[in-house]
Amino acid sequence: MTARTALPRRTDNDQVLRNLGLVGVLAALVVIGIVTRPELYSDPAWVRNNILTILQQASAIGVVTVGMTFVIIGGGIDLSVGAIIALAGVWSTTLATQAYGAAGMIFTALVVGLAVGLVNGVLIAYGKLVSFIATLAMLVSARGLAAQISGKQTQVSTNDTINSIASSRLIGIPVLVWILAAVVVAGWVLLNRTTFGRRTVAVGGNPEAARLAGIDVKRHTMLLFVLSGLCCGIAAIMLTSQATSAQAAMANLYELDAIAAAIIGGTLLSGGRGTIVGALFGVLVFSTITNLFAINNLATEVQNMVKGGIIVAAVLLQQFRYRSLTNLLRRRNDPDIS
Amino acid sequence: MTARTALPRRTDNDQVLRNLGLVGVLAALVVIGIVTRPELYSDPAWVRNNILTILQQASAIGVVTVGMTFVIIGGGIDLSVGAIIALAGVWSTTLATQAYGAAGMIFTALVVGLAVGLVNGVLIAYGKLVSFIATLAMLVSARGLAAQISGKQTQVSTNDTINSIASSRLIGIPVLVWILAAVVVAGWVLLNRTTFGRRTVAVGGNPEAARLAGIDVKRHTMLLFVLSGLCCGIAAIMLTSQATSAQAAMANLYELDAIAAAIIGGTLLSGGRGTIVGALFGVLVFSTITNLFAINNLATEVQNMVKGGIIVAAVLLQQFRYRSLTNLLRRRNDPDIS
Amino acid sequence: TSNDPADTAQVKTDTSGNANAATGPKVVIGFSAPAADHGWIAAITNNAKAQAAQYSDVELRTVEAGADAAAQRAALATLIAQKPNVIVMLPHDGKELNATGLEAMRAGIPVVNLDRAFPSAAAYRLQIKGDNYGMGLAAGQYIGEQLKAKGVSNPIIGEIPGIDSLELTQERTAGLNAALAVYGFKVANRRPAEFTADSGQAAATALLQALPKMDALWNHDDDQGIGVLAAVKQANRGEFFMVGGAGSKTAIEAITKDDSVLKATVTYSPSMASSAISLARLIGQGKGMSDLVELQVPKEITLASETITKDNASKYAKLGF
Amino acid sequence: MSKLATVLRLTDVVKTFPGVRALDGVHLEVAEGEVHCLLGQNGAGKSTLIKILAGVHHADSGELLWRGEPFAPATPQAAMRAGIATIYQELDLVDHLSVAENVFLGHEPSRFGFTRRRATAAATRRILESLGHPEIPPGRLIKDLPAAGKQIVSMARALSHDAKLIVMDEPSAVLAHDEVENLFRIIRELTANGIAVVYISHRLAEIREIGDRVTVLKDGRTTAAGLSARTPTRELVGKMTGRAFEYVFPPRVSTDTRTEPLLTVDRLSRAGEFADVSLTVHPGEIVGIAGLVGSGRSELLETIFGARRPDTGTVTLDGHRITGVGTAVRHGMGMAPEERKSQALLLDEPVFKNMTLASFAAFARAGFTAARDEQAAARRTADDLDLRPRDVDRPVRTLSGGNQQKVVVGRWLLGHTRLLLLDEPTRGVDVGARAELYQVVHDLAADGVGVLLVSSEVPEVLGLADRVLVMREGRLIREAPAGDLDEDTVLDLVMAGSLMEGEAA
Ligand SMILES: Nc1ncnc2c1ncn2[C@@H]1O[C@H](COP(=O)(O)OP(=O)(O)OP(=O)(O)O)[C@@H](O)[C@H]1O
Ligand SMILES: Nc1ncnc2c1ncn2[C@@H]1O[C@H](COP(=O)(O)OP(=O)(O)OP(=O)(O)O)[C@@H](O)[C@H]1O
Ligand SMILES: [Mg+2]
Ligand SMILES: [Mg+2]
Repeated sequence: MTARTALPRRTDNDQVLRNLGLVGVLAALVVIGIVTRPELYSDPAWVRNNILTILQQASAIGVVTVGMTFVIIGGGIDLSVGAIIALAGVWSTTLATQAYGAAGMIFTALVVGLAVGLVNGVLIAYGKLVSFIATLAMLVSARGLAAQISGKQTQVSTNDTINSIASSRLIGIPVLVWILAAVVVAGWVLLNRTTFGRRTVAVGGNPEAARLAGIDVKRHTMLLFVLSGLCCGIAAIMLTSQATSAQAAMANLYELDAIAAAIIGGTLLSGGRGTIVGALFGVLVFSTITNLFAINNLATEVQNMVKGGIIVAAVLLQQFRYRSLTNLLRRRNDPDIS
Repeated sequence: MTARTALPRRTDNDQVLRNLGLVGVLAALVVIGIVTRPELYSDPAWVRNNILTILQQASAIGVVTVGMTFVIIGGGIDLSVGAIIALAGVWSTTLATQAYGAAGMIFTALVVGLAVGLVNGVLIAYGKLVSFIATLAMLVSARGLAAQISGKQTQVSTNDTINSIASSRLIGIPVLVWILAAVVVAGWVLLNRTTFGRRTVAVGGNPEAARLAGIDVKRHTMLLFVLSGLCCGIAAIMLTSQATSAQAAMANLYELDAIAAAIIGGTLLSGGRGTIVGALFGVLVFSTITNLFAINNLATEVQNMVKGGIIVAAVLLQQFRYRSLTNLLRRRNDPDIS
Repeated sequence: TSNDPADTAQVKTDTSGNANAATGPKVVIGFSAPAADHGWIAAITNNAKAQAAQYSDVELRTVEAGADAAAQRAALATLIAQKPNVIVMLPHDGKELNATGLEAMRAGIPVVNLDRAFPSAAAYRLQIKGDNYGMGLAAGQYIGEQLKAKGVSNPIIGEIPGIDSLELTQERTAGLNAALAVYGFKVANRRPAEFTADSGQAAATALLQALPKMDALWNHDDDQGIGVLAAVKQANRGEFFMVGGAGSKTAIEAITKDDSVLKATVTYSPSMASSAISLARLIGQGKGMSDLVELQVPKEITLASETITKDNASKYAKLGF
Repeated sequence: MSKLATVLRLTDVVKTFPGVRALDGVHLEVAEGEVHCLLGQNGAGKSTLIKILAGVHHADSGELLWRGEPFAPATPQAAMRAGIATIYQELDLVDHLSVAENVFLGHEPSRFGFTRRRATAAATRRILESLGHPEIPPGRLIKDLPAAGKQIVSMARALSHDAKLIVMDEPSAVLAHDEVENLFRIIRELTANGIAVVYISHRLAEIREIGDRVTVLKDGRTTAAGLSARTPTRELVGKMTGRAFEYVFPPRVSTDTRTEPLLTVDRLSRAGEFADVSLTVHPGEIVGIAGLVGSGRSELLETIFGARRPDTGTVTLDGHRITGVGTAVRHGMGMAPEERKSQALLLDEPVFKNMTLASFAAFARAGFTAARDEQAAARRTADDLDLRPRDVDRPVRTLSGGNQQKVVVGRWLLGHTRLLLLDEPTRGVDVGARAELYQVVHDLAADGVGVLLVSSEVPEVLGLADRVLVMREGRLIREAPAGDLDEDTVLDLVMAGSLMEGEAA
């Protein structure tokens, strides 16, 4: 009667099934690619290169999504990620900063990201602002400040080290993809293997319970936004390197993409549940869709119409698999509306 | 110990205080206007005109915000409002539609709004999609379809009746402001005096409790999105009339403005609580800020930096008043983080 | 701007007596422009397609470039992988796509940059630019002349730019300010819009409210100008004159009819896309421009911004988009 | 007992909430190693008092001495550090964390911030074993546990601290008979080790059995401190209510079961929950279902109500097939669900709107709500149920647990309910209100309303119902008139099986 498992395996079956669903969606997208452009897919070199391109294009937004996932699991939302990237990018590419070389630029981007995240966190945790409003205000302000700093000019990075990040490879894999991998692994460990991660789930899932358990909910909430800011700082460097420049309008609407990727990955918008792996899959789905459109050369308007449909289909498919599989085990009737 | 008030007052106190806070914010903005541009404010005709202008510029987004407020109170979110406006606007200004005259155009806009809202609602209520994802997908798709229909051109409205809506007045008040007033009053009555409103609060506050009390949660959720779509249809006509044209990119980022206005007005992003009057104040705050910037000729970047600050200040001020006043009555300890 | 997108493209069809017109080796031209949410960009893509259709020896492969520079980079990466003979691109932002230009050039694909310059000269083979600064200059000159002629000494001038964070907007504004400075004038209030009619209406309404009396107004973009003109009408104003930008069909019509405050517009013609395709073909075939002595197409071409008024509007009617 | 050293002394503690003086001069003395019971009606201030001890609320005035030192915990953390652990009345667990993670939330065994999962799991397993529940897997997510399992986890959490005082706010409310025995065993072990326990319950029998001394609160004031737990019931109830009565089950006039059944449940099954359940309820009849926690009674009730779709079988109310909650409510069925906070209440809405949640449409005219009528009706129901405070305009959130329960029951007294499903209706309800509630149920039955009642308190089922159904492992195993059964027989029938039975091993 008594089950004694050697390891405390958390029964996240739902989540595993959901992720399987996302893998299915990815597979479906690839199959569509193969069917529509067989001549491209028949060239293994092209395929390898295409996969790397998809991953590379997913890298910056992927890093942002990891931070966003933490914030959302913790019960908040960060609308300012795009703006933080812009501010960090612009600040690290001013002539003054560039004079300090690559290290100075990276340092600046990270510090700006951290600092803005800290302001967000303080306003939300201690100023008791709703995170939606606080980060929306930050979105507007940070982009304004970025425009001010850049004089609304696109600032070119003349630093070869920075510029070469995007074009370098390590063991055949682009450096940007390595960075993404590192952030995803770090995020996974942080969420699943540290007290910080446990507390994030508690703070988002039941803040009152977390408080009663002696967790400093405010401090933790603040830290989540700092973490998100830091991820934006990293992404700013990645994007600056890719574009060899930065401007106030860069990373436009990254907030929507990151939130969407996190949610598609199975993170609950209301907090208390989410996975890093799912978020990564969410990002990859978007990146693969874009790639599919490009190789099929769809007109933008058609692209957009189809994209909406694919998003809906992806989530439905995911849910469908999830349900039909779990239904074998149990029947439930929750309306699950949000 | 028992207080017998004639009307259901008690729980509305917080809200009234919050709204008072927003009135304070509005007053502060006006005072800043008077101080910075006394020469303009010394002309009563200009002042009267300015108030009407502010109201007029708030009218379309105000109508959208009323619908959005319902959706949010009901526990959802509608990211597709701007896209619905664009689609409805573009559809009602095609040459084919314009051939049917003003009535045909209005009818088309309303039906398109309704229909898109219905699709949203069905996907969310019966397809069990998270509203954030479903309406994000709709945002992308609807703008794509709008671009397709318009051939990416700005479509000029040649219908004088439509075009004159924006320039007409009734008893000295612009027709657009009358429309806003009508929608706000209707929204207020619907929320506070009808079973529909009661259901909305229940469905957003505790869907399971609502379901077990016999409320058809799915159907109601669907209706909320239909309502939001309808408001977008109305707003599409208003905007088309103002711009005497429509295009796929119109009403850009209205979703953010509407959500922000609703939340600043005291609507809980997680659902179950909100007010129409507060939402209206939220819209007016934004519209007044824009006006204040214009008469002071602030540069965009400064404008944005300041705007973020004002939003934060507005919410803090509101909370401060709210707290300091309620603290006289009670002390609470809830972290209230979202 | 027009309600029927059909066939408003500007193409050069008169090729008689031109040696370059003869069919040459087949040229595959890759083309990429930002997603069109605006009449001008839509016209760019339409013009490129229409011009390519004129040549039997040109195959145009367009890749749509989505909503931002990153999306365009991704699209161009797939395009480069397909190895076209020439790439014509209108980048979201020249600086942000500089790296991509370099990559293509390094891969041996000549790049024709349309409108938004790459900072690095190695990133393009040919650059065809509209003259944003010149546009502002032309608008400023027209406004200055008119006001001087009317004898207004301390004029109140308004400005409605497009998306303010774009560099091209900054150039236009710089041109306007430089031209006005010559007359000792300056801009009293500036309310940016977003290249859309509804944002134009909102910006103009705010501007009119801030300036109860105005003498002249420059609106950077004729598409958003539809909204600006609507706002002027709704505010019942007419004491000033307005200059447009880009040269859309509706604007030219309005100037011709002369029944609104719009008295002139300064061009920024999407016909540059047609030219770009023609020249890309020549580059692909290794030919030069027949009226030039040079054996190859030159490296840089800047279009002049012209001022359309009631007097010359008929000449430009065809070019409106 | 009273020879032992006093560890906690509260003098004249006052705490006000807006409009309510929740505590108005409370005295309390708890000695080392004793079980000190707190007794009081719903809303008397018991939970508020212990939340002050736990650092959740802060006293407005009064003196707290903890082991001789002045004590004013600013945060729950501070209270825990001082050695006071609390099991709250409202289970405060995180759904998407595992059992082990919940037990050690806030003080996770860790190395450099990395959780030590094996150590956490092992420690959790040890605690669960000491609680007599080795079958609860430490890795299971909380959301997948039944309510009783969650209560065990809450207890495990309190034990995971090295506490000198453990406060238990109605821990037995969701526990079945044998579970309560188990709880008492644990409490005895604790006190044997010198740990003091503050125990809150509305069940006087429990207090008799486990308590050493009793402190009684009434309207936020201590009316009796340090009484012996063997004080006669009449006296305790008198201190609590100011009246002197003990609840009794009102006499029943037997119903005529020859009438057509109101409710017919025919061979209803849901995989893994219950199977092949057939039953009837006649107008004016009270049918009780007895069974162990986890025997599937809640699911059965929810399925009858249409809130869950059955795999097979039908539910008919007065000739109408019930296909969903909508039809159920429309045809006059009502249900007070088991978990009031998550299943029944809009916490931020006023009492009257919660009461009329299922009937506001009936009050409405042409879609327009009639708030005044609703308030008036809600006020009458509040009177009937002795709701405290009697104010129907305050948010439900500010009501004590027991009074929240009354609001839920009150919901179905409004409107035209003809069959009422009650799932643990007296959980957390005090003796006075309980008697009133029983009377209400009787009155309803006398008016021809059918009642289907699920309760883990066997005496309640036997005392209230005309007919009793015994359920075990999802099946009805016995049906008999209440008069033919006694408590021991029923317990015999339901026994065998434990909390996590049926789980994959
Ligand atoms: N946060 C709050 N805001 C306002 N009033 C409150 C709050 N918490 C409790 N109260 C009020 O304080 C009084 C005491 O409530 P408390 O929860 O302590 O009662 P209790 O003795 O635990 O009752 P029960 O047996 O029903 O759990 C009640 O009148 C309740 O309405
Ligand atoms: N969310 C869930 N997921 C998985 N199993 C569940 C869930 N909820 C309940 N169960 C299982 O369903 C069965 C019936 O539980 P339920 O709580 O309805 O019984 P009950 O007789 O109503 O007991 P209680 O006295 O706790 O209300 C139990 O075996 C329980 O473990
Ligand atoms: Mg209590
Ligand atoms: Mg139960």
